[in-house]
Amino acid sequence: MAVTLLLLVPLLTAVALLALPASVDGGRDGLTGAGRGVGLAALVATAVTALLAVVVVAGSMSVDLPWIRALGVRWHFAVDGLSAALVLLTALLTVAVVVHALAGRTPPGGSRATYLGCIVLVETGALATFLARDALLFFVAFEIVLVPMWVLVRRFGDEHVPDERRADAAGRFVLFTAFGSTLMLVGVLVLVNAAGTSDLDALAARAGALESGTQLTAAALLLAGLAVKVPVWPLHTWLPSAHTIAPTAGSVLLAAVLLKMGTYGIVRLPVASAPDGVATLSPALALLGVAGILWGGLACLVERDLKRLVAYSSVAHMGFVVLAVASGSETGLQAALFGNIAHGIVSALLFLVVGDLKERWGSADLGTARAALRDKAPRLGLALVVGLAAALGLPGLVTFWGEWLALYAAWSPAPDRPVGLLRSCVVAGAVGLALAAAYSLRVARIVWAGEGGDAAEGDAAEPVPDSRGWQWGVLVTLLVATVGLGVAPHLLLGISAQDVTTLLGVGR
Amino acid sequence: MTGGLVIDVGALWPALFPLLGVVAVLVADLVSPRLRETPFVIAAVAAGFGAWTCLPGVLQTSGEVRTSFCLPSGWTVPAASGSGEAVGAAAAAGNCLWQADSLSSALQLAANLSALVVLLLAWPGRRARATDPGTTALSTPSPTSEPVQAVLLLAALSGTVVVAAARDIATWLVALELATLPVIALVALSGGRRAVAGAVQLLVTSLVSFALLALGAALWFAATGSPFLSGAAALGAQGAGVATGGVANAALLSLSVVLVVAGLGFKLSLVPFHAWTPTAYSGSSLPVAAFLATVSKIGALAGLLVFLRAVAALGTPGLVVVAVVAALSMTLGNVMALRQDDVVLLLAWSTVAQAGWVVLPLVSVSALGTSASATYLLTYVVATLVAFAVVALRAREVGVAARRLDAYEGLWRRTAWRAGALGLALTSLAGLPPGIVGLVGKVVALRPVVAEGWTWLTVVAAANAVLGVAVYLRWLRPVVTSVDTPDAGRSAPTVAVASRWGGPGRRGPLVAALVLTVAVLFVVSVQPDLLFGLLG
Amino acid sequence: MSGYLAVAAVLAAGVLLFVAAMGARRLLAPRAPSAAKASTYESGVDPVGEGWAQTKVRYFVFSFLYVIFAVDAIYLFPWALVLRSPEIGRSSLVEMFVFIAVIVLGLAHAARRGLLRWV
Amino acid sequence: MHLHYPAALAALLAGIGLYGVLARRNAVLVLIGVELVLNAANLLLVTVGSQPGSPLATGPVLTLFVITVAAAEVCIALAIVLVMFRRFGHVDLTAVPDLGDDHGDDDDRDDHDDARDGAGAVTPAAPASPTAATGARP
Amino acid sequence: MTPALDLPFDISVSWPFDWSLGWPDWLSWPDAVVLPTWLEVVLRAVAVLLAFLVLPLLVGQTEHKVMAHMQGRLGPMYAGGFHGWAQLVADGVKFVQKEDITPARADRWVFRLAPAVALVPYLVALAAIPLSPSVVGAPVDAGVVLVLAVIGVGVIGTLMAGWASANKYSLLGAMRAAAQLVSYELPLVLAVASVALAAGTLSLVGIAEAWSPWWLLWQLPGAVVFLVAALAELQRPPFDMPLADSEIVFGAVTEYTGLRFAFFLLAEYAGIVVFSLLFAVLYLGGWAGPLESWLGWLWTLLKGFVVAVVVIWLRVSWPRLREDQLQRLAWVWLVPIALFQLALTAVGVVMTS
Repeated sequence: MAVTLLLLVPLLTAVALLALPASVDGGRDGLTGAGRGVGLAALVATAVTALLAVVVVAGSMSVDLPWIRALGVRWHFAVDGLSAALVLLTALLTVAVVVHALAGRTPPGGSRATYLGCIVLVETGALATFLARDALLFFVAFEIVLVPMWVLVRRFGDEHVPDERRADAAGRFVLFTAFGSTLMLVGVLVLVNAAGTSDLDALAARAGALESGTQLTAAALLLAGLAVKVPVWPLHTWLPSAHTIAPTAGSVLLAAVLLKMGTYGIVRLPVASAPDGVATLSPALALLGVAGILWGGLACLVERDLKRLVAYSSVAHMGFVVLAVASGSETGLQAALFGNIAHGIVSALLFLVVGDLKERWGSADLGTARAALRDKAPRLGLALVVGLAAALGLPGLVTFWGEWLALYAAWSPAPDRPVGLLRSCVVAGAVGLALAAAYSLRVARIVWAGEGGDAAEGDAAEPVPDSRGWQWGVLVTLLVATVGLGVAPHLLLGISAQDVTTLLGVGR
Repeated sequence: MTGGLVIDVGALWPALFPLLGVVAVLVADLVSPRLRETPFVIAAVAAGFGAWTCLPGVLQTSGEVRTSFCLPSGWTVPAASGSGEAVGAAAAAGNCLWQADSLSSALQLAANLSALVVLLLAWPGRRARATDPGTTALSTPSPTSEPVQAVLLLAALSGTVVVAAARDIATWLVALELATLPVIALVALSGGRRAVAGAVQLLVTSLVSFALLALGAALWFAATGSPFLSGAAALGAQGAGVATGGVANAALLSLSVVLVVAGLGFKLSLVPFHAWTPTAYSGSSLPVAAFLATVSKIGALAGLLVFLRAVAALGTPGLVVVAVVAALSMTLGNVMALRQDDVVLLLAWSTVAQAGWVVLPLVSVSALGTSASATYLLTYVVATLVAFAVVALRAREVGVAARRLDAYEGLWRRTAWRAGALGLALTSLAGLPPGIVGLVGKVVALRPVVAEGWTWLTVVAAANAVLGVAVYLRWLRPVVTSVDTPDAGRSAPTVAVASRWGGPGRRGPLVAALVLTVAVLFVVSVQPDLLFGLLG
Repeated sequence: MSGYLAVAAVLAAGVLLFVAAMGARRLLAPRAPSAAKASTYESGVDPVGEGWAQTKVRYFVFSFLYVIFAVDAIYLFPWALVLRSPEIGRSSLVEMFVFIAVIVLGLAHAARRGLLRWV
Repeated sequence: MHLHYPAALAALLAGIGLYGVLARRNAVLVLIGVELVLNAANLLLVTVGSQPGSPLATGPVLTLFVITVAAAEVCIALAIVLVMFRRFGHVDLTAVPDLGDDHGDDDDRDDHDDARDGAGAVTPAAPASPTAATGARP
Repeated sequence: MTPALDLPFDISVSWPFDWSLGWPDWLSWPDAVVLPTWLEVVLRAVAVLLAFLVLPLLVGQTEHKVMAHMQGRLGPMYAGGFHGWAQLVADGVKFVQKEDITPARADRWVFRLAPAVALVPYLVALAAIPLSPSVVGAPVDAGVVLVLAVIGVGVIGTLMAGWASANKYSLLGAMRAAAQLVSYELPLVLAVASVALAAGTLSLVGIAEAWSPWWLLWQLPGAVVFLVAALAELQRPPFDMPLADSEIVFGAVTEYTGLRFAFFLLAEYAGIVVFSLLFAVLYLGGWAGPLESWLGWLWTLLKGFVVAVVVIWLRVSWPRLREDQLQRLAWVWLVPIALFQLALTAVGVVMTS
C-alpha cells in the first residue's frame, strides 16, 4: 500500500494545487496567508513522499493489481536495486527543489500553486516511471512528466527572453520527447507482441527466447526512443534550450530526474529484454556516446551562457553513461547507474547555483565582466567550484566513480562486444575528460575568480546577495552528498550490485 | 406466425427509442408548432432510453449476440452457386438482419450518449431570440425550428444505431444514409451563407459516397449472391471459385471492398475524401459540428466495421488501401490543424487526423483490429465532445470570438475546472497524460499495426503522434498562459453576435453536457478497463 | 411471346406515327418564316425579362413531397402480393399500418407547418 | 439473356456517372451523375437478382431500397441546391466558398446574412426574399 | 379466381340464364393457327395504333356534341354530313396543313420532341389495358405498374414543352402542370395500390377477374379519388390551371402551332380514353356482364365510354379551381382518403382471407 501512497500523495497534491482558483493561491510572491499555506502544503506533501520513498525502498515494497485487463496491463509498481537509488534521488531532490522554490520568488507567468503543482506532478511521473514494472505502464508513466514540464518551461520560463523563444524551447522539449516515447512505444509493442506479456520481469526472463531479428528491431526502436530522453548525441538539441529557458526548479528536475528516466529506461527495457539486439547495436551506441562526450565538451568550451554550458556538460556526462551501457558488462551497468545518480546530484547542484546566479545577475552571459564570485558571494562560489570540480571528475567527488568506472568497463567490455572499438572510445572519452577539465577551469576562472576580462564596472561590479537560509541549506545538502558519495561509493554500488548481476544473468 | 420472421423487439430498443422520439416530436409539433424546449426534452429522453437499452447488449459476454429479424432457415439465401457447407455455417446466426454483439452495442451506446450531449449543447432558450428580425411583436410567430432540429438529430441517431447492428446490405445501406441525410439538413439549417457552403460540400460528399456505397453493395451482391454481410457469404464467393468464375467473384469482391472503403472514407473524412470536413464544421453551428464530429463518425465506423468483419473471413492479409489512407489522413490532418487559429477548424482537421488513427488498426482485418478501432473512436468521441462543450460555454460568453484560439487566453486563471476539462480533453486527443485514455488508445491502435509488422506505418504514426501533440498544445498554450488583465479575452467586439452565434441557449444544459462528458473522460482515464470492457 | 415485346412494338409504332405525321406535315404545310412569327408570343406584347422571375419555391415543395410519398407508395405494391400470405400477412398488415401512419404523420406535419397553404 | 450485357451497361452507366460527378461543376449535373451511378447499381442488383434461386427477391427489393434512398437524397439535394442558388446566385460547385482554412479570405463572414436566415431556416418553403430573387446573379 | 370479398352470406349476382355458352365455333379464334412471333407483334401494334387513332376521336366528337347539347346548342353539324360526324377528321386535315413554327428563342430539339413525349406514353398505356382477358394489346404481368409508370412519363412532355418555349407563360404553365401532375399522381397511385391489394395481383386482367359487385361499395372512396386524380392528370377542367387560357394564354403549349399542337390535343383525348378504360377495368369490373366471354370487350368499351361521358360532364359543370385550392385538394383530401382506402382494403383482405 505504501507504494500506491507514494504515488497518490504527490498526484493528489498536484491536482489540488493545480485546481486552486487564482483568487486563493496568493499570487506569485506567496506572501499572503493563503500563499504560505500553499507552499507549506507542497512542502509537507513532498516531505511525506520522501519519507514514503525511504520506507518503500527500505522495505522493497511492491503493489500488483489488475488495471487494464484487455491489454494485460497491471498496476504493478515495485522497487529493486536498479531503481531504489533513483526513487530516493527523485523524492529527496524534489524536497530540495520545493524548499529552494519556496525560499525564492516564484518566476513570473503564473501562480505559486500552479508552479508547485507542476513540480510535484513531475515528481509523480518520475516516481511512477522508476517504480513501474510493466512495460506499458512504464510508457504511460514516462509520458506523465511531459505536460507539467511543458507548463514549467512555457509559462514559468526565463522572463528575459521573448515569448517565442519560450514557446520554441517548451515545444521542442515536448515534441522531441513525445517522438522519442512514441518510438519507444512501438518498440515496447514489438516486444510485448513477441513475448506475449508486458510484465518487465517476464519480458526479461523471456528475452533469450526472442528471435534475433525481433530483438534487433525492438532494441533499435527502444534505444532510439529513449536516446531522445537521455539525450544521446545527435538527438540532444532540445536539451540546451529547454534548460536555459526553464526556471531553476525546472532545470534541476530536467537534469537530475528526467534525463535519468532515459538511461534507466535503457537499462530496464532494451538491455534487459532485448540483450542481443543491444549487443548488435552497441558499437553505434558507444560511438554516439563518445560523440556526445566530445561534442558536449567542445560546446562547453565556447558557450557563453552559463546555463547552456551546464546543459552541454550534461550531454557530455550522459555520453559516459551511454558508453558504460554499451560496454555490456556488469561493471558497465553499475557505472551507468552510478553515473546517473552522480550526475543527478551534481547537475542539481550546478543548476541551483547557476539558476540563482542568473536570477541575481539577470542573465548568465559569461561574456559580461562581473565581480569575482569568491569575493562577493563566497557560499555560492564554493558550491560552484565544488560542482565544477565534480563535473571534471575529480577523484573524491561523486562523478569520479561514474566516469572512471565507465571508462574501465568500456576498456574491458563484455565478451560479445567489439573490444577494439570500445577501447578507441575510451581513449576519446579520456580526451573528453580533459575537455571537461578545460571548461570547468574556464568557468571557475571567469566566474569564481573574476578574471573574465576587463575589470567589472557599474552594476556588474555590485556584489550579489549570497545564498542564505533554506537555499543555502539545500546547497549544503547537495555538497555533502557530492563529497560523501565520492568518498564512499560502495553505499550506492552495493544497492544495485545484486540486481545488475541478476539482470545480466537472466538476459543470457 | 410460425415460419415467419422472428422479431425480438427487445434487441431493437436502442434504435426504436430514437425513432419513437421522432414520432413523439412530430406529434407534439402537430399539437403546437411553436414549441421550443419540449422537442428537446422528448429527444433527450428518447436518446437517454436508447442508451439505457443498449446496456444489456453491452454487458453480454463476448461471443453472445442479440438478434432480431431472423429469417427461418428455409428462407436462407444460398450463396452464389454452391459451397453448401458455407451456407450451413451461415444458417446458425447468419440469417438475422439485426445482430448486436457487444461491440455493436457499445457503438450504439456511444451514439446515443453522444447525441444526448449534442442535444444538451443545442438546448434552446425559453424566449424567442431577440435578434430575429422576422418576428415583430404584432406578426404571428412562425413555427419554431427546434422540432425540426430534434427530429433530424434523432433520425440521424437512429440511422447510426441501426447501422451498427445491420448485417445485410439493404439495412446497412439505408441506415447509413439515414445517418447522413438529416445531418446535411441540420448543417444547412444551422446558419446562413457559411452554413449553406458547408451543407453543399457535405451534400456533394454524401451523394458521391452513397453512389459508391450502392455500387459497392451491388458488387457485393453480385459477387456473393447473398444480401447478408457475413463471413459465410464472402467465403461463398470465394468457394465458388473452384467451380465457375470464382476468380471473377474474388475480383468483384475486392472491387466492392475498395468502393465501400472509399464511400465510407468520405463519411469518416479520410484523406483524400476529407475536403468537406472543415467547411462543414466551420459553416454549421457548434452542436451540429459536434454531431458531425461524433455521432456521424460512429455511424461511419460502425458501417465500415460491419463490412470489414464480413470480409475478414477471407483472411485478407491486410489492406494496403487502409494503410495508405490512414497515413495520409493523419499527416495531412495534423499539418493542416497546425495552421489553424480557429478552434472549430482545428477540431475539424483534428477529426481528419484522428480518423486516420481510427482506421489505422484496421490494416489488420481481425477482431483485434476492429475492437482497437472502436476503442480509439470512442476515446476520440468523448474527448471531442468535451472540447465542444467547453467551446460552447465560451461561445455563450464571448460569441463568435470563442472560435479564436486567443479566446482561451488565461482560461486557467478564470475557470480552472473548465480549463482542466479542456486540458484533459486536449491531452487525451494528443495522447499525453493526464489524458491517459488517449495514451492507451494510441497503444491499442498501434498494437495490431505492430503485430502485423507494418514498419513504415508505425513510423508515420509515431511522427504523427508528435505532430498531434504539437496541434493540441497550440490550443493548450493560451489556456495555461496567464493574462494579467482578466478581461483581455473578452474584449472582442462581438457581443451582439453572441446571442445569435452562440445561440440563446441556457447555461445549465451546457454545463450538464460538460460535466457528463468530463466525468466519462475522467473515469475512463483512471480506469481504461471500463472502456475496453464495453467492447468485449 | 413476351408482352413486353408487344410493348416495345407499340412504342415503335408510336414513334413511327410521330415521324409519319411530321413527314406528312412537311409535305402539306406551307413554310413562310418571318422574324415576327418566330418571336415569343406574349399576347401581342414584346417579351420582357425571363421566365424564372415568376418561379415560386412552392412548386419545389410539392415536388419534394411527391418524391417522398411516391417512393413510399412503391412499397405498397409488393405488399399487395404478400398480404394474403398466411405467414406474414397479418404482421405485414401491422407493419404497413405503422408505415402509413408515419406517412400520414409526415403529411400532417407538413400541413401544420403551412407547407400546403399557398397564400 | 446473357448477364454480360446488363453488366456491361451497368459499367458504362457507372463510368458516365462518375465522369459527370468528377467533371461537372453544376450542382444539378453532378446530381444527375450520381443518379447514373445509382442506376448502374440498380441495374446490377436487378440483373444478379434475376438469377434463379433467390427466394427473397433480394435484387428487386434492394433496388427498391436504393431508389428510395436516392429519392430522399434528391429531395435534400434539390433543397440545398435551391438554397445555394438563393444564397450565392449560382449552382457552381467550384465557386462555393471554401471555409476549410482560416488563413484564406474572411469575406464570407456575413453576419447580416446569418441574421436573416434565422427566420428563413424555420420555414424552408418561404418564398424567395426580394434580395434573393433580384440580386441573386452576381 | 375466387372473389376477394368472401362474405358469410352468399349474394353473388347471377344472371338470369347462362350466357356463357361461348362463341359460336365459327367465330372463335382457331387454336391451331399460331402466327409467327414477328407477325403477331406487328399485328398487335397496328391494332393498338388503330384503336389509339379511333377512340380519342370518338371521345372528342362525343365531347363536342354532349357539351353542345348540355349548353343548349347543336355543336358541329356540317362536316361529313350527319350531325357533323367528320368534324375532328376535318380538324386533323386542317392541322396538317398549318405552318409549323419553332420560336427563335426556343430550345429547338426539346421543343420539337415534346409533343411526341406527351403523346406516346398514352399509346403504350392503351396497349397494356385489356378489354377482355384475350383482347389486349400487350399482355404483361404487372400491367398496373406499367400503365402507371408510362402515364407518369407524360408530364415530362409538358415540362419539355414549357421549358423549351422560352416563354414566361409557357414556363409558368409547365411549372403548374408539373406540380399538379406530381401532386395528383400520388393519390392515383395509392388508389390503384388499394385495388391491387384487394385483388392480390398487379395484373390488370387479374384485378378485373377478382372484381365483384361489392367492390363498388368497398372501393368507392378509392374510385372517387381515382376519378378526381385522373381528371387532374388530364389537366381537364376543373383542373386546367396549367392551360388556363384566360390567365396564361395556353400554358405550356402557347408557342405550338399546327400538327404539334394537334398532338397535344390528341394526347389529352387519348388520356381520357386511357383513364376511362382503366377506371372501367379497375373499378367497374371491366368485361363483367352478360355474355361476358363473348362480348366482354364491348362491355369494357361501354363502361369506359360512360366514364368518358362523366369526364366531359364534369368539364361542363365545374368552374376552374385556383392553383392553391387544387394543391390543397390533393394533399389535404385525396391523399388521406386514398390512405384510408388502403387501410380499409387491407383490413378487409386480412379479415376475409
